[in-house]
Amino acid sequence: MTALEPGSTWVVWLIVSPLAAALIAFLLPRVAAAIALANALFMGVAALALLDLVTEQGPHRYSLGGWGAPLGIDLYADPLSGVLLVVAAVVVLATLFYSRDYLARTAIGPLFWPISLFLHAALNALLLSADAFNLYVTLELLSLSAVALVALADEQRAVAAALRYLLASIVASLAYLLGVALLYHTAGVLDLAALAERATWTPATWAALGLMTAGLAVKGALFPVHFWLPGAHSYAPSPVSALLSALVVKAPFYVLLRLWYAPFAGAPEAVGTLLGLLGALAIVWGSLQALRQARLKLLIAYSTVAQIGYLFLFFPLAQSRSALQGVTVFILGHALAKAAMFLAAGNMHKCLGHDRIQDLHRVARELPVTLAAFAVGGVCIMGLPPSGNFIGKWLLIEAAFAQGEWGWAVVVVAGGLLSAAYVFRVLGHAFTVDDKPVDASGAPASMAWAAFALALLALTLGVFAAPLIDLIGGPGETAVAHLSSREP
Amino acid sequence: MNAAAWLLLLVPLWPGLLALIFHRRIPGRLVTMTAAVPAVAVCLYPPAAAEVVYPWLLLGTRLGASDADAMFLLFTALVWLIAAGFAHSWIKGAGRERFFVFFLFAMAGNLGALIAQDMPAFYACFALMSFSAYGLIVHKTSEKTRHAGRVYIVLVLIGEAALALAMILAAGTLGTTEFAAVRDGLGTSSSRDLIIGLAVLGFGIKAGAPILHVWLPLAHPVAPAPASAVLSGTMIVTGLVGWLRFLPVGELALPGWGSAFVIVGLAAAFYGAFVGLDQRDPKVVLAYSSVSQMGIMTVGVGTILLEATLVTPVSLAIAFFALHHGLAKSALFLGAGLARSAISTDRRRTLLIGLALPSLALAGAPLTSGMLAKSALVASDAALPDRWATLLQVALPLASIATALLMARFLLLVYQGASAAGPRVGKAPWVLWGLSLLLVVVLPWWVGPAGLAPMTAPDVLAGLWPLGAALGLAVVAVWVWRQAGRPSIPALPEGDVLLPLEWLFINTGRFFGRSSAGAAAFRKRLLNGAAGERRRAWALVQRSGHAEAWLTRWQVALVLALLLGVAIGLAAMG
Amino acid sequence: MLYSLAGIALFCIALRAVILATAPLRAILAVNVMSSGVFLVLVALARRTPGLVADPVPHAMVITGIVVAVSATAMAIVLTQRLRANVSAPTVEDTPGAGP
Amino acid sequence: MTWQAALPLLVLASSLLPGLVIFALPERSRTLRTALNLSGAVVKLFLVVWMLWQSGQGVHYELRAALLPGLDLVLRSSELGLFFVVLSALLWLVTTIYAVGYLEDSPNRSRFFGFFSLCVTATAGAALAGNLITFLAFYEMLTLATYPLVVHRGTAAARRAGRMYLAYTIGGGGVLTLGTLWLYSITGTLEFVPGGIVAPFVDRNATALSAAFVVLVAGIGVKAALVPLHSWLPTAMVAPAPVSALLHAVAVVKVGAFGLMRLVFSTYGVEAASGLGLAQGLAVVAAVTIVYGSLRALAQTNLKRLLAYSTVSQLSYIALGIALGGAVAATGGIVHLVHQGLMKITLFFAAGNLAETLGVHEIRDMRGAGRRMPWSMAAFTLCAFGMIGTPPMAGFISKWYLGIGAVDSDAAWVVWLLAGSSILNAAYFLPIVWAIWFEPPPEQWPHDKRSGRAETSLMLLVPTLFTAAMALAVGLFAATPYSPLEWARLIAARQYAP
Repeated sequence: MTALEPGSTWVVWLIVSPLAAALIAFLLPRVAAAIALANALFMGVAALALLDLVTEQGPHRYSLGGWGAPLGIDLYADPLSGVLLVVAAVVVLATLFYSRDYLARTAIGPLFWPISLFLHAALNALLLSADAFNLYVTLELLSLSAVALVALADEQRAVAAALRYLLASIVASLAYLLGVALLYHTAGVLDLAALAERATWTPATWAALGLMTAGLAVKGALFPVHFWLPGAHSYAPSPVSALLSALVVKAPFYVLLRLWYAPFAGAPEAVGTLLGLLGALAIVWGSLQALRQARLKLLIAYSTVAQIGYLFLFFPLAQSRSALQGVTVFILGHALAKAAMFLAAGNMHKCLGHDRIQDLHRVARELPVTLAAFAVGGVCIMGLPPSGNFIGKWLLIEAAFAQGEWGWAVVVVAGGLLSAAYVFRVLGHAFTVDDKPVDASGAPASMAWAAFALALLALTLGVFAAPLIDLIGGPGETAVAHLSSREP
Repeated sequence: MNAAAWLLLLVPLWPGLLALIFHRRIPGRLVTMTAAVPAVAVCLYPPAAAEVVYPWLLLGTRLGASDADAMFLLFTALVWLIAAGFAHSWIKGAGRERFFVFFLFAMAGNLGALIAQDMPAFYACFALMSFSAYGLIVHKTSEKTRHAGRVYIVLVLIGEAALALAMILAAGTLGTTEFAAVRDGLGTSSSRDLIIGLAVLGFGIKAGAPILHVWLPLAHPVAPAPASAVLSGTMIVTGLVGWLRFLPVGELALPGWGSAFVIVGLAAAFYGAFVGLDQRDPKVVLAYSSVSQMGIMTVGVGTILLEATLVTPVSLAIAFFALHHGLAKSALFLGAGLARSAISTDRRRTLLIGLALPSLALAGAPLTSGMLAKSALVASDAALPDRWATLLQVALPLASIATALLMARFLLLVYQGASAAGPRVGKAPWVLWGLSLLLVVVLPWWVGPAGLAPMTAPDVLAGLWPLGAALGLAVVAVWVWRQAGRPSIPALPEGDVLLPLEWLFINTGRFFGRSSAGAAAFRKRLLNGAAGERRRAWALVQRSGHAEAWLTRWQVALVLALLLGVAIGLAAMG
Repeated sequence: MLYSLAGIALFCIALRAVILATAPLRAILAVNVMSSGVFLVLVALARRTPGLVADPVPHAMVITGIVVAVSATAMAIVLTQRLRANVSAPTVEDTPGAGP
Repeated sequence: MTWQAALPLLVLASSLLPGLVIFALPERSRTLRTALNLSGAVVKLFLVVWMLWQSGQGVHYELRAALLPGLDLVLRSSELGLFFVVLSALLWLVTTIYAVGYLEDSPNRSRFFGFFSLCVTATAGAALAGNLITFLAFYEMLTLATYPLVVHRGTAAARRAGRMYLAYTIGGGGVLTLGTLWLYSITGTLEFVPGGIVAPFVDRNATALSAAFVVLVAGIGVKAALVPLHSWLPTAMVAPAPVSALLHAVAVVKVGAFGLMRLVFSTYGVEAASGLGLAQGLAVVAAVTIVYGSLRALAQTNLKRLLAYSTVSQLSYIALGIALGGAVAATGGIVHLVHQGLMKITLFFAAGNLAETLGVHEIRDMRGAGRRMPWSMAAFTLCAFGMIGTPPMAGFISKWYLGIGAVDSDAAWVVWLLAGSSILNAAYFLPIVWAIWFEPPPEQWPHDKRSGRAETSLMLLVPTLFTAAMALAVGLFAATPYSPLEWARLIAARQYAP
């Protein structure tokens, strides 16, 4: 385990490189953008290389400095984390590329670059963490950098939203940490793999499950504790919104997913059902709220609330192998599509000086690529083929049918219809005729195309999904096998 | 394809092509008259192969004109030919081009139907003829015309639907589209009577069978003279041809249907004459006469249905009767049209003498085509069961009397109605009318059915007595009328039973209109309701903002988080 | 065990305070008390193993946790201050529904 | 992979690529756009015909791309699919020419033609789809590509229509997805196979299969405009005439009808569908739609609305033909796909000519239009009679086969239905025809745009006359080899082969 296997340095690079880049960007603001972009490119390469590695050789474990558990820090990579690392790199790359022009005439540039790099580092570290406590630390670092980014917006509301986000996040982290303490109390280990072996189903574990789930639900903005999300995501600068909605909110879910396969594998069905119900409610409630928003970015933020609901449908369906595959593809699809939508919204905001949906006239004419990005992203959110979201939903529904619980299938489809309602509410306004001129010069082509590229990736994800799904089959299979062996 | 095949194809194609080519500007009279030439040619030089199959046309078309069909085709073509020339100078003013387009299309349909030996082709031509004829009827725009057109088109539609049903049912149950095969197999079809009933209805409308005849007396007076000539002379005969094609004539005896045909035919013969007598417009009288004459031909069809072995002679007799009637009736209509133009007294005399010829023919006067036709029809009656033979021997002469009276009435009305006030016409119509008279006199003797016994003196006498009887009756009637102080007799409305029928139709329409208005109102309420629901739902969504605001309050949210943790913990207990 | 329970009690009391807090500063303070409760639990757990040597893992966790908590607190205070620069009495509420 | 093997993909690309390029074109580059449009359409037609010819030679095209474990995206050349794709390629070419003429001076043409091309791509994809999930993908793509065309005018009415269109079609798509998955969970495959895939499961899963069928029909029925899922179609008539042509004849409703065929023929199989009583149910729904559509058409005063309701009614002939469960009736249904398309596209073209040239939209304004625009109105009249079912127009052939097929399948009630429907068709078409030819024209047309010697622009007139002539020709020469009828007969025979 401790030996440095060939090629495993990618794991380290994935964390060290953005940290180093952040430091340089902080010290040398003039080259910050270039450094950040270079790093993002490198991250993409590294993530792909790692993905290739774990695909070839199976899950990969690496002990930092050779200390090893329990005191040392172990890193762990399997196809699931590999895929998420890749998509994180892609989204960050596009977003940073977009930001170059977005931030051109603002004062927030010098801070934006190092913090976003730091955020990337935290995210990568989280995806590679192998134990429950490191997950806590990385989660917290991720939240802190996210809050800092939100607060960059030079607006009172954004600061207020950031503060709220921060406080909620700290409380949630503490609940999670208490849960970790309880887990450690029962099992005496923190490593996830070891926890999976040793966890016993005692009251302390129940409490840990309650505490950790509640904490992660708050951080992951699961209905009904999504209270911080709409403000934070909508008042943040648009590239930040994109990063937050696409990547950051997925992290708590990822943690919960990992825990679900390790210490909480024996959780009774009721827990899964409860989480699934909340997910279903999130889908409906989030979509309805999105439908009634007057501002575009808020609409997209509430759409995130709804889409997060889909992730939690995983829990009642976890028995089926396709549920994990589905939820993974869904995360990818949503990350790409939602980033595209936020970036497009940022573009419109920049050109029109507002993002009131009612007054989006002529966007279709003056910002065609931007609107196309938004529309294609929206189509993916609706879950139409061949988007990744479609594949994700398909697999989820398949799991539902396989388990004979078609109610979840209906929720999935109904959620798609509701999302169509709010997406087309925007598009409908964009197609109206109006003679007010729009100054499209505020949005250079690079921005529009960055959004469009993401949207296109999201749309065509379904076509590339098949090999991805097979990848996820690997660890998912073992995990599911593991899970079922524990069934009473 | 050989020459014969092309020639047959040209019969309907040529008029159609002319219509298409000259839809903007009508060509010269002779070119117009060539429209019917291919049809005449087919009759004069019968193609070597009686029938030609065109597998690529429609659903596989079979054309041909043998025996009786050739006779139908011949007079139809001639009547159209004369009417075309007549119309060329008769139709003037706005809509002239339109009239000729419809005229030529109707001609194409009519001629095509006569040579079509399979159902789709026949139906296509029949429909083309029926719909195009509408354009002939409503040529003059007036409220009366529109009414006549409406009645006509409604009946046409009902007829077309009935025919389509009959043909589809026949083709479906028998698996063929050819008339010959349908006639063969119809007896075995599971829905034989339904099919026959539908065919009777569908063709009956065209043939002016009683109750279905109501369009005739409306359409004829309003249509221009040449249009009336072809409508009454040839188009209504297509219905008869349809029966002969479709019904299992000669294949099996259908006593029920046969009796019905005979009875209905006789009824039409007398009813038409009776109602016609009490009309004021000569063209209406002629229309009723057509109803009456078609009744006699219907009797002929009934005879074949009663006694299948009679098929060959009787269908020839019917064809000959149709020929005689077509030529005579078209001459009468053209003449009646001329009577309305500005004419001098000399011309009026010529006209009346000329009109007397076909009138006599229709009444079956000796040495006329009518005499020939009637005796041909009666010749086979002996082969019928006794009571039918007896009935016909009594009834047909009586029908001749009625016809004679009707013709007398017609001549009287023409005489009274002619004036010098009408529009001027040139020479050509008179020439063509003369030609049609010539045909009435000559043609029947030329093509008369073979084997017809040469006319003997007793025959001539036998032909005379109905005329005499009619004359006597007329004299008696006039005497009685004078004795009674010349009371004015209320005229029967044109289209007689149409009035109650229309009343029924309109009220049914009103009823459905009311119910559809009710349905529309209901639908509207439903839609409004749905719109209301949508508004309410939308308001609810908007109001959910309050709930959302509550949910996102710091304290509420944290309490919810707490509850969530507790709930998960409790659920974890299992 | 006693310490653990005390830690948990501290956590709960502070949670109540966080929930009821309207002023950011109060919430920040309460959160810090909360974290102290968690750390107390962790430290107490270090005694879990029999023998004199305490388990080093919880200690490591506590130290890391304190670092994280301090930085979070610092950030919270900065944000509060930025808010205070414009608003006389900032709260933890915001109203996302009303847009500019 | 040789280019030969990639032919199905090329067929899609021949409209997709021009469409994408057109999006990027500036509004003023009219010539280039038109050239791209037309060359795309011509190339597509050529490719499709080439593929048809090659298939006749026994070449089988199949392209697969893995989508999900055990589930591929498949493009395949099948008889039914080729039948449909040839139709849509041909009509696309015609409609493109028409649209170029129609949108002469209107704004946003690049956007319009871009989506126009996407629409046809989706249609071709749906036609060539080799399994239900591929079909579903293109079905959804079609929905999305059509929406911008429906709201093209950007007016409030257009947006309302667009909303309604989406509400129905997206909902239908969702339901279809659900049904597809349900079916998949039962059968484990979604391939389109002659004879269907459900036969082995009929005994064990009869109820679930029936329920899934209902769900699937509800999903496809939206585009096929089955009552009560039809309301979007009359509302969508606010779109420009070429879009209506596209909706009613080339793409949208056709994909719905085609989907029903795929469902009955290739997924459930005729035997299973009849055995479970599903086809009969579909027949009843189709019958109700036929009557209801005609009745509603009677009440309309706007020409395009009337035509839309007529489509609702006519389209269900296709469903009826499929559902009757006999080869002859199926022939009628399949061939009506082409026949209805030709006739309805002509009617909409003619209506568009009226609207574009004279500003006439309402039926009451059509009086005397025959004098002003004889050719367009002749085309209209011809196809109106075709809709009624008068020979030798295309509509007669369809009805004839449907009727005979119904008798064949012991469903004589259908013959009565056909007759009644014809009478209703006549009741709403003949008054219009009468007004066109027999009423005097008004002093002043609402918005007369007289140009040149022809009654209207040749770009508008020629497509109208071409489709009208086609509608006549396919009826008149129905029995000729390679006619749509013969082709439909072949396809139907395959479906019913023992």
